[in-house]
Amino acid sequence: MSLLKVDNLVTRLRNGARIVDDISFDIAAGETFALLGESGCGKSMTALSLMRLLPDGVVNASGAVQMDGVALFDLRERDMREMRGGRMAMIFQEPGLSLNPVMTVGRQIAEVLALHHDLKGAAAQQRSIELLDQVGIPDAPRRVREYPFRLSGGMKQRVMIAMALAGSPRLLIADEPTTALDVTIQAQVLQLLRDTQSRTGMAMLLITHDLGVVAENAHRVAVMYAGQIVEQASREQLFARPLHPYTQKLFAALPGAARAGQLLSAISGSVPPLGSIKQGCRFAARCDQAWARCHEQNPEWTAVAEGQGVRCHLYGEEGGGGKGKGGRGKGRSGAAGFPFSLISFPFTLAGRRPASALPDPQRHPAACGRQR
Amino acid sequence: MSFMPVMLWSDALVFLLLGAGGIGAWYVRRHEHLLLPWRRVARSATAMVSLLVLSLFLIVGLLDTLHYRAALTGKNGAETVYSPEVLSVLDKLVEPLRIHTEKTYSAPLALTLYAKESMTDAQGNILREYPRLQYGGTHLSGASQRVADVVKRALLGALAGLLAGGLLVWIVRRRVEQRAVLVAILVFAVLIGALASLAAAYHVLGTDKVGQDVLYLSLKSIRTGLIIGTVTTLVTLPLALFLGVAAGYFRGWVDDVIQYIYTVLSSIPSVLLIAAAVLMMQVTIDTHPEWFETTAARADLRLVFLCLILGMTSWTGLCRLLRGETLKLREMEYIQAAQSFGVSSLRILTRHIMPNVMHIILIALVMDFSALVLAEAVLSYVGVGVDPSMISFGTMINAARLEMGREPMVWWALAAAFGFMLVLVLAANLFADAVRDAFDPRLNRTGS
Amino acid sequence: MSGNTVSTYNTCPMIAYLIRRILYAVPTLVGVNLLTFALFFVVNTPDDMARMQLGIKRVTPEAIEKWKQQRGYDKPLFINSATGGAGKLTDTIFWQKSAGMFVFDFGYSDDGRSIAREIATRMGPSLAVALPTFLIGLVVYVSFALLMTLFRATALDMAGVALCVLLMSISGLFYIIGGQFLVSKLWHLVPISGYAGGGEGFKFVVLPIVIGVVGGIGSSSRWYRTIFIEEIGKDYVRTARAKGLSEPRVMFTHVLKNAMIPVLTGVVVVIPLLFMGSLLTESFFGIPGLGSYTIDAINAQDFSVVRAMVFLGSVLYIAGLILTDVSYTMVDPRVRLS
Amino acid sequence: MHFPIRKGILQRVVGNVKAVDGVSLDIPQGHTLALVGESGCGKTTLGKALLQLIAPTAGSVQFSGRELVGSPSRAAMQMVFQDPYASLNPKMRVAEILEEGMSALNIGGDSAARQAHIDQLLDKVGLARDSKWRYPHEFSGGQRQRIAIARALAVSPQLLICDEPTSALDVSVQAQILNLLKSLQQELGLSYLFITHNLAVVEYLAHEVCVMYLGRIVERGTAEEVLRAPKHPYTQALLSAVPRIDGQGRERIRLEGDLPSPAYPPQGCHFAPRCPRAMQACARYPDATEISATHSVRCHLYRQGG
Repeated sequence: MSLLKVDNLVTRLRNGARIVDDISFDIAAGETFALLGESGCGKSMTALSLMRLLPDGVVNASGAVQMDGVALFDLRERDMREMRGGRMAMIFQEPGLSLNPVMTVGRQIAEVLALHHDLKGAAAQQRSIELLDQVGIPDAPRRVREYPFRLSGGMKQRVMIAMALAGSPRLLIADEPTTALDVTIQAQVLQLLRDTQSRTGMAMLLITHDLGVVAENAHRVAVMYAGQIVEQASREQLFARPLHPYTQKLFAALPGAARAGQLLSAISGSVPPLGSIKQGCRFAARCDQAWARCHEQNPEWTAVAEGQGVRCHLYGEEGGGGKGKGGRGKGRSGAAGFPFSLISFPFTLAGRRPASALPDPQRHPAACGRQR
Repeated sequence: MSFMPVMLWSDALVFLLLGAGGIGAWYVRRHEHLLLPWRRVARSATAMVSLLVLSLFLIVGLLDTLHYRAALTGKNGAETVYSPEVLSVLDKLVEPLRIHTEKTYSAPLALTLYAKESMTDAQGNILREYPRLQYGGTHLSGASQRVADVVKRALLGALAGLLAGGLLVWIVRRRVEQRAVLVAILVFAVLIGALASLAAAYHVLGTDKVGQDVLYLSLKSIRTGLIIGTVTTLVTLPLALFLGVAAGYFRGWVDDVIQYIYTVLSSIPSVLLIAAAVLMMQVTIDTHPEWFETTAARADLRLVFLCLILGMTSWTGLCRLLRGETLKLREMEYIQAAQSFGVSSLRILTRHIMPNVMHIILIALVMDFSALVLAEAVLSYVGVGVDPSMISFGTMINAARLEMGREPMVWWALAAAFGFMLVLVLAANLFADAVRDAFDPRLNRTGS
Repeated sequence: MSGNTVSTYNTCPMIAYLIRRILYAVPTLVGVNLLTFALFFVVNTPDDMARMQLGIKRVTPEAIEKWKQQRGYDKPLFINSATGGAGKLTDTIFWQKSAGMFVFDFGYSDDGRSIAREIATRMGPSLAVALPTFLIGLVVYVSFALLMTLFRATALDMAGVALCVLLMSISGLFYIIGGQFLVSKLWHLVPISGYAGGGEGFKFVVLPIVIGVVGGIGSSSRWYRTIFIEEIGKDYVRTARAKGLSEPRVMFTHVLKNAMIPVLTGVVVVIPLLFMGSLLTESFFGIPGLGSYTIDAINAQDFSVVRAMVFLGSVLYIAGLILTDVSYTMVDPRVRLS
Repeated sequence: MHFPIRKGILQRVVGNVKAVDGVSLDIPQGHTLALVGESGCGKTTLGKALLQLIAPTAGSVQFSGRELVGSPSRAAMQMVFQDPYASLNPKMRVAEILEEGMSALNIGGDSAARQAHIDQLLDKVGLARDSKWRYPHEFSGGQRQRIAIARALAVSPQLLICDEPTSALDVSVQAQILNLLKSLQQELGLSYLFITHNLAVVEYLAHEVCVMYLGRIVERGTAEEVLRAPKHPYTQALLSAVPRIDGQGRERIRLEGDLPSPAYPPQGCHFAPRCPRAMQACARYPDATEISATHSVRCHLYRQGG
């Protein structure tokens, strides 16, 4: 039973350009679902759509979102406020800008407690200190009275997490939670998120552009490109066998020691401007496997395996040329002929290391984050 | 020659500004990225209608800026002697308005003066009556015909205006995007037509204490307002630009000195500073009557000095703004890239910093314009504005205010001055808003 | 980098800051004095002043000398080469007339009255009009701006902005003249002008106050609205909404407090200047405050008074700047004066 | 590189922020030296000090044996900045941007020769020749970074200081730029000082690596040595903190706490307060210990005879 269910969500600008175009996915309780994509692909707008917090000039055009069986888009604004910060909470990319600079940390947390748990005064204060303690802020009784500017970036993000947890949410939406942080701090914050999740059993929608972060945190992944989900799979499936040419290219573009001798397989060109592609696949212009049909017809969603689907003509069932091409595509994306095998990473050798052997970060949080 | 062109100081400055504006426009036209924000301005209907209004005012102001002295009809053809009176092309165009002065107040479109006078009728009886005007509505035999005649003339004029406007709209229809602008052209054409037709026979806005036509006064005031609003920037702009940019870029002692100067200037309440400077100027002018050939030249120099003083007292705000922006810009990576090539400071200032603060200057200038027009009225009212002999909104209001206590009130001169000012300032404000919206990079422009 | 503000804990930073700011004010005030002095004496010699004060009839060289001597204008302007040592600088008009200012000894006006006493008596009427105008204005403008912000991007907001632009395009003179005409002349509600102390004075000041407030609605409300709108676009506001707070609560508990920071820049600096009154309002409504005092002095070319008022204005302005900085520390915990 | 800290009523200088302290490094021709560190460690300051955009407080910069401090040689080294949106003047055409360095340094011959050179530069960085008449806002982030590289190359420098040139770009575009830098190095024999926090990029591009922490270099060596067998606990922690797509099951060193302020660095070894292996000796700042001819580390764990 999924906790959050998003169906055919469309979000667009007032002038009609679709920023988020026909997106569907669902998240189960206790699960981390990652939305992976480059800047401007619409992943943040998807998150804000779920919270019904879109900026001025952007509107939810169609689609349905079910949270715990409640249709969010049918709620009155008043009831939606109960959901926000209560059953679903959100943390943002820039912890430095996302906290109110002139309010103490304690008051900002207490606000949530008052709103969703009716907790006030000393009780709220006590609970705030507990929450800060939980997110690993040292000396919480003192910090609770401090202003955000006193805290470092990593500490601010911990405060944001404490604030999100204050409402005991069932779903946490984390929008690039570590992008603004240094690597050593990023590791701390991601660890905290994993720990929290295993403790509370909440679901998490993790929005990121970093394949590494996905690999270490997500259970399931959706890859977004120019407003659409182009591929969706479990983490194991995606890292073992990415299907969409874009996903494959993303992997191939990663620098690393293994490729030090040769050129990277870069994706030529750049992401098309919003709403500029009226027909055909949005990736067609940059795809080296594209053919005429890709430029003419928008590919439908195709389920390829259990839990894995893709929006690409290479895998389409219907259509005369589709079958042949699809077959070719399948052949090419296999372990043998794909440029992917250039990479010496162990996970690419799918035969030697079954995907299921990967540790589950949720069930075994200690396995990937043991402290030395 | 029957006239001698006269170039007053303010005229020269206006032409200088026009020239600079022309060169600027030509330069912008050749650079697509500079044209871009202007295209955004052009897309706004309010901005374009305001611009239309402003250009009407501008045309009146420019016509009033072409000055000359007419030749007096000499008795012997030996040497042409020129009248000491400096006139403008506008004066010539609306000559009837200028020379048809009544004895004293008369209401708009009135046939008679506003005050009763003792008159002797045909029978020799002395009566207290409202005397007929010398020029207003003289073609009518009695007050009973007035309404019909006014309506008829207004309609005829409006019709002529409609035709002329329609022709104009037909000519420009392809080059104008907004229908609102075309409608505005028609409306203004009709209004001007009606006004012109009535003005030929009446004092449309009445006359003032010495019998001058209020419409004429209002038209003459436009130039004064425009000059205050624009020429002042000639002083403000270079001071603020050079000092602000230099302070921000060089920092150190240059910054200290410049900051000291503007702190001193801005810590003096500006009205006091202006008042003191104007008084000083007045004393100088009064003690040197030999400097000026005509009274117009004297009043004009005072106007120019007023602009200078307003400029000297109002550059500090913009300077502070530019200093702050330059401080930010000098940390930009493209400036550091230029520094790493060893590009000279002067070149960095002119090539990198100044073009990137131009939008601030432009926004500040258009925003200041309306404030300056309003300030002129206040200063002239307080007695530290333009020369009392110069026609301006301020002097009109000042003169009219004295009649507030009169029963019934003489309202038309005040109404005319405030009305014209309101239209001018409102148009300027709306246009300034559109310019700010188009040029300010901080404003979010999704969807455009 | 050097932009890091390093706060100090060893001494009381506020006191150190205040002392430094007051020390910095001295050269500024010297500059202000020099400027007013120069403006006056570049064209106006002491002889001219004497002639003007004495009137055409009584002007004789002796009378001028006597006038100058009585009022201390018989010295050189800046440098006295007749004396040696420190006297070279101190035994001059500039020194004699400026030094006293720094201890608030303003001397006497040309008609022989003590300027300090005059200021003291006229401050009351000035404040009686300026202070209520300021306070009521602040409340009205901020409320109006908040209203527009709450209903931003709706027809109500558009109408509000349009009204603001219209109101700010109207000359301030119109508000005064129109107000006087309507309220005093047509409806006979309050006297047109004049002033009285105590409770009696209420009827005299109410019209100037109302007109002062109305005259500022356009530009001020629009300015506040811009600040609020800018603040509402910031990330922390999104966080507040994500908590489930209602829009009015976001506005009042989060946005308003942050918006105070830019608001203070424009508002606090004028508070000390309220003592100076308003030149325009006071002269229109015949209020015997410092504003009308200044105007009269300008028209009479009374240098001593003008110079004293300029000095007082500058001192109050600098006080306003310092007050602004101090007020920042109250609303913005990030600001530490050092 | 010291920056003053001011205090008190008269704002006397009471101390210095040592943004970069006692750093020595050398880059052979045709090599890439990667300078790795987290934000605020002074790596960007170091790059700017080399270019003398910030005057160093003390020390020497030699280029092919010639002293540069005090008499900078602008054509010898150039910089590529982090943010391609801030590093190009929005009011200048591409041609003007590329020509600026040549005209400032008076090289590149007459204007026709310069125009030809600009065409070549655009070819070299993979942009169409007609882009030279366009303005920066017409280009995407990756294309802008190509323009910035072309600008630096315009004066034919031998050393390019790249300050996080790909951190503002998306992965797919980052690969384009890395490829470009790599092929330019092969083609022109350029040396790079590559400032970054992205270890994957370091692995891909660098020959040698210096790791910085709070203004000092804590470890240096060849890329192989530093990345495969890191010695300094900080380097080890840094490497293990990078999330990797192949990183499952490896041992993770999680650092406690935050980076201290560079204005008040801890006494002794700056890293000691966060170091999982700190000991008493760490109260004194360690000298460099040679692990091999190319590999050295500043840590008491590796003291000879210790």
